[in-house]
Amino acid sequence: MATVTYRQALRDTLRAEMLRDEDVFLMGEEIGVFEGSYKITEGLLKEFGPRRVRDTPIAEEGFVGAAIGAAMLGLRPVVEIMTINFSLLALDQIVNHAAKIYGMFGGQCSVPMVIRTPGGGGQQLGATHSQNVELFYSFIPGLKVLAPSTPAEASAMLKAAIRDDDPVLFLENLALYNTKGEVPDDVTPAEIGRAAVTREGTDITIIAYSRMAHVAAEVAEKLAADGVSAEVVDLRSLRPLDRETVVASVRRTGCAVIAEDDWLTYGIGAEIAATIQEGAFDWLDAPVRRVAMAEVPLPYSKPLELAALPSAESLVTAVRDTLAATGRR
Amino acid sequence: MATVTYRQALRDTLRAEMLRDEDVFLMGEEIGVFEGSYKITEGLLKEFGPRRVRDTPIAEEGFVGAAIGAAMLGLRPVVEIMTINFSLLALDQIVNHAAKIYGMFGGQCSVPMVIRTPGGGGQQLGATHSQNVELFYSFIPGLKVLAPSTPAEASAMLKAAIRDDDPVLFLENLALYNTKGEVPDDVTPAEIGRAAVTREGTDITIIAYSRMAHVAAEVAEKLAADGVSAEVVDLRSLRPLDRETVVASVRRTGCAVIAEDDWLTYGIGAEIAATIQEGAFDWLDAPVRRVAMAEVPLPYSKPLELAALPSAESLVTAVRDTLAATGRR
Amino acid sequence: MADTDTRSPARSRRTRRSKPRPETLVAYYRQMLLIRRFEERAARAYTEAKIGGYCHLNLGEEPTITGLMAALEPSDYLFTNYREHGYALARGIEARRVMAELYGRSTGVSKGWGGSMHLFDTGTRLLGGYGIVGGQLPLATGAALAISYRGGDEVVMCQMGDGTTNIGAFHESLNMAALWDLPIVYVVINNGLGMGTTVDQSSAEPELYRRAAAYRIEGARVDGTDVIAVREAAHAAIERAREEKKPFLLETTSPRLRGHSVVDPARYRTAEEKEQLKAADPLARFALELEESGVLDAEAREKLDAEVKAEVDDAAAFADDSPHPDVSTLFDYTYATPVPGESRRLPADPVF
Amino acid sequence: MADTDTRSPARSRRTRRSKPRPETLVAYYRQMLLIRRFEERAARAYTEAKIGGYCHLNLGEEPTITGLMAALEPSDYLFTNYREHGYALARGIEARRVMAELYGRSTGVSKGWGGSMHLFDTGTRLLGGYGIVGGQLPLATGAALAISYRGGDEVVMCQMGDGTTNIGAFHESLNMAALWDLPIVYVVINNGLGMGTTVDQSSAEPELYRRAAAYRIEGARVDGTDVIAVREAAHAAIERAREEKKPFLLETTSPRLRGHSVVDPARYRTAEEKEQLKAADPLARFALELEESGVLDAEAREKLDAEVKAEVDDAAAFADDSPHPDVSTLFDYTYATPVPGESRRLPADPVF
Ligand SMILES: Cc1ncc(C[n+]2csc(CCOP(=O)(O)OP(=O)(O)O)c2C)c(N)n1
Ligand SMILES: Cc1ncc(C[n+]2csc(CCOP(=O)(O)OP(=O)(O)O)c2C)c(N)n1
Ligand SMILES: [Mg+2]
Ligand SMILES: [Mg+2]
Repeated sequence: MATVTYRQALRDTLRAEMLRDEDVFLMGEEIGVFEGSYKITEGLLKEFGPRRVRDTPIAEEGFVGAAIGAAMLGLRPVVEIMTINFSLLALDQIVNHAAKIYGMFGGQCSVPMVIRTPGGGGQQLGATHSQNVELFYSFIPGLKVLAPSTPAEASAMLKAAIRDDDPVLFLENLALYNTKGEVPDDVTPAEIGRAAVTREGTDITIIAYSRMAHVAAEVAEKLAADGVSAEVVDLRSLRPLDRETVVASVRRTGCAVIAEDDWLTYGIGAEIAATIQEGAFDWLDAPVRRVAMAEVPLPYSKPLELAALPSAESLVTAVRDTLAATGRR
Repeated sequence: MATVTYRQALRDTLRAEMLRDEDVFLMGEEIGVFEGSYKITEGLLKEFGPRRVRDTPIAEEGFVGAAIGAAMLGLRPVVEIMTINFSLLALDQIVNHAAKIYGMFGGQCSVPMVIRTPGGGGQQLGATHSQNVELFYSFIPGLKVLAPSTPAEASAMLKAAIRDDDPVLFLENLALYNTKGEVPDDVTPAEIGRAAVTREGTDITIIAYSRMAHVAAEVAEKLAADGVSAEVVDLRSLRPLDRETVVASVRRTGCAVIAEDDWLTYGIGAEIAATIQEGAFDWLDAPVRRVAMAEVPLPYSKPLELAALPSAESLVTAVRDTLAATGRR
Repeated sequence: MADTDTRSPARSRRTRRSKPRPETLVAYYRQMLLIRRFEERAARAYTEAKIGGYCHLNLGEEPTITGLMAALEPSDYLFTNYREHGYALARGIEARRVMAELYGRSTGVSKGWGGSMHLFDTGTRLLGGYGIVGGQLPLATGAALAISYRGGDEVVMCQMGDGTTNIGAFHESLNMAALWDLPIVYVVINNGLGMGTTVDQSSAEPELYRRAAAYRIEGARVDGTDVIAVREAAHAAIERAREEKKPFLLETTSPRLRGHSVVDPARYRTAEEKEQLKAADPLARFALELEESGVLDAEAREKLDAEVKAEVDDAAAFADDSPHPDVSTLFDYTYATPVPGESRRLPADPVF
Repeated sequence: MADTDTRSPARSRRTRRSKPRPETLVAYYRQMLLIRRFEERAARAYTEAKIGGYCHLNLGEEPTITGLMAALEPSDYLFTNYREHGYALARGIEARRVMAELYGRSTGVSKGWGGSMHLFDTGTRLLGGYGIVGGQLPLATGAALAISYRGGDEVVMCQMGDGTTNIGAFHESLNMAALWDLPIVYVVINNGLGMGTTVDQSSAEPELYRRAAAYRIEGARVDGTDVIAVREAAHAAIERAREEKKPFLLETTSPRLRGHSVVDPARYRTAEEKEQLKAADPLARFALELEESGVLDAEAREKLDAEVKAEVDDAAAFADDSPHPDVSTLFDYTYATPVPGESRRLPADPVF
């Protein structure tokens, strides 16, 4: 058991999987010589050489598609897309090819690949570099979408993703790379498709994933000091979605708030709210609320950006409003 | 007032707008010499010439981006993307450019363009050619997304879209092109962002758009024969979303079913259900149900395709289940 | 057999040593005829609503297909676009299984899941027909990368249409293949049109093979109506890719004898153009050549035709008699590794 | 002034008639110096956390920028990538407004909404810096299409980096520009690197201007450290685009004196490489040339430097004193035509 950053957990896991399986290799822009835009692949080119750590031209559609093709022949490419914003250029390859090949050809050929990519606003990167579009992938049958929030989960889920025979979109977050946590020495691969109750509580359920899972934990802690017992569900897998865990929690607490980093309308939280009202209708004491990004192209300006992004404060407000709406006290 | 097909209504409107405004022109694959993959632009090359009806190479990203650039200089391009499936190749230009340019540059430059494109399964076109991914656009601040279901609406909304100063994704549907309806001789441009109650009822609200709006109307008619009074809301605009009309209807009827042609999880209906539970919580007698496509890459096989697609029958089942769940009778 | 030492292998066919043997020519003719009759049968079945969706035919492309497939080894891989029935046949897949796929039956090559545009067969290494223009290029490039990664000596052939050379994936793929020395031969089937758009209208460099130069790749153009020329050009390109690990861009020219797909009446073609096309039929020309050179006389040709017709009729009957996929299999192919929580919900099913 | 009758205008600079006048050279030097000092100031402000996000500098690119902008008419349009501070300055936008944008203030060229990567100014027709690699190419091509549609005689210049020539949008854009005879000059700033990747590692044809041939476009390469050479090459390309309505691909070569962005220490460069870079500083070289040729002596140069430094300090002070955009404006720029039902919800606001 060691305490490492999320970044380090990813790097160690990539390395371990490459050592374990010769079919695992890395592809992406600037992952070799530059050691990764966010340094996730630091040192790996030196250790494994250019055959297994392949720098690509700036050609998202091309290199993601090439990874799919390599996976069709049985290799296990792990592709890095520098940020999820650039994945839009590869969307056709991911949605129309990676996600379709297994089904469209009647199960003859699987696509065992992983696409690692960070989302995240809050870095003043402006409208085109600050989006959270995991929705695009979470919507697609044939894809799996994982969104770990801690170093231990990142490690366990990355292992599982690499060993899985389907294309996996592995969502990281710029704001999480430097966060720390304990990671067991020999991480067991996670079971894909499971949410986790990361904090138990009785008054309300807060549902979140990725960076917002941290905000949710922070808020739950703060609320506890005020005598509010919040349960936190970390979705961890956006596709498949673990509806049972979410609904079971809300059936216990009777109300819920969703905290998400993407835009509200049609965002990930919409499905969570729709699921809850269908699965816990008779248990709900108040409408499910969502805390999400203001629906604007995210401005560069710091005060504007801060106003647009969900925060612990906005989550606290929504929780308090929801508790008030239950009429319980 | 004439009775014309949805196709004809589109064509007539394009023609009228081109006659009205010299800045309006058409771009797309096969819209000229071939007269449109689905013949929407029939005769227009002959009438207006290649300057205003521009055949493009197969380069969705390039020609959609070029239309954006032309719109930045004040022209009003109307782009056809042959089917919404191919729009994934242009997604970066639409999401990262068309939708961002107005905001990212502080309101200095608008992008008055329209992207016309049909969705729709049910034609045995297989997994990559049968998708309904309007969600991708509906999620994006900066875009407007219209989805007319009748010839008259198609005409009024296309006019409005062309005259609007923002980028508009105009969703058509393969199954609607041959449907007929009355279109006034001098169509007034629609107000963008308004849903419509297309049938009044008291027992339940069915919410739908595009092709499913027809299925909803058909089902409401069938249910009326059985003494069930269903109200039908046609969303018409997916972004902005007219939450008020939806919620007002459900507040009257006390329950709702959503009928959509896309996949259920994270689909358009998720937002509608989330909206309803938030806006009509105290009025709801039963959970909001969704009828949507089975979550698979749509198979070519006819029986499999039929099983996967939502239909009048599946909608009737969901309506009856929902009414039963209200415990009203 | 290969001219692996030349820089422009595809152009070297005139220097070839030996003339093809008569049996080889007859076999090629038979293959072309099979493709021709199969496609005609498919067109008929489409109008009878036995086949749905889009259906694109290889009429006019038969010598190209036959020549290309003759040059490809069984261990090599093939990626194509949606106009690929003939490739599947020439690759050695039974006509029955190809037709059954067009009919959407569970006995089809893709179990009825793919249809006309999406033929796939692991055994013959046909790694898919693809309906998104250009979609197959990055995939094929990646398959070549996998071969290179493993140090194998297979080659990938990636077929595409002329119109496809204008899409971004073309550029990105050829660049990677050249940078990484991948064993891949890109083949552009220049049939003069992408739907109704001519090459001149869509490609600013209409001599498409020249585009290879933008990646320092060798390119060549060959007459796609000449099966031997195609075979030789392809063979040289493939063997060069195998030995030297260098990509190649081969352009073949052939007529598209009918519309873009079965339902396209090709109104954008003038009556004269349509007349000229009939005269340009490469299969008729080849039949005449074989007759004139004494390789295949009219009688033998008729016999072959009857044989091929029987094969195609049998394929259609087989397809027609085959079962549709069972609706219970609808959720079988969403994931290769199933997971908890995976949705297996039909449209009327509630979430809970 | 232009050699509009030559087929390869960019190569014809050696035949130019008159030597540039001393005041012109001094003006160019001053512009380069302004860019240099501005960028140094921006780097400092970044480390002081006055500037956020990504910040890419034009250090080493000053003569290229100055030459290009000298050739562009005020009525012409400019699209660039995210490395564009210098272009904005050389286009004539006040340093104050550029620096204020970097500081994210409402007095900035994009009102604080864009930041370093997204400078936009209607007046000078700088139609945007763009952060998505290659994103500006289709847009610029479309702007040229609009000019052509209206029969105007403006020209579009579309700047990009070397690494950008490998993305699909490059291919699709140049093809359209050539097919449609659009008045656009694509300029590739070859600074040898895309982040840490060399041109050889990313472009299979590393002589990037040669890629123009794949679209039958004229291309040329020019020494980007020679302001006059750049100006002449650009001028010829621009005027040819204007007169003949033909696109052009101009490649300029210049060093990238620092890391990819302010935060990149460029560890992938060896100590020797870094040493060599210092020697390669084109601004120092130009200063020396001007001194040696008697155009600008050390004293005058010092004076200029002081002047420029004051301008940049003033810009920084102005930026620092400027207000942040008011939070109440957050929803002002989502739509140009507002609509009912548009969301103006802050994160804590309920939907109802
Ligand atoms: C990305 C994309 N855009 C458009 C289409 C529609 N489409 C199908 S085939 C075709 C023409 C392709 O022409 P070419 O590459 O010459 O192939 P051919 O049909 O002549 O064999 C087009 C535009 C598509 N399938 N995919
Ligand atoms: C589509 C896309 N992919 C990746 C990136 C990340 N990125 C930003 S700059 C850059 C390098 C660009 O190199 P080049 O075109 O040579 O321009 P330079 O930075 O040298 O000016 C990369 C890969 C991006 N912004 N957009
Ligand atoms: Mg073609
Ligand atoms: Mg560069």
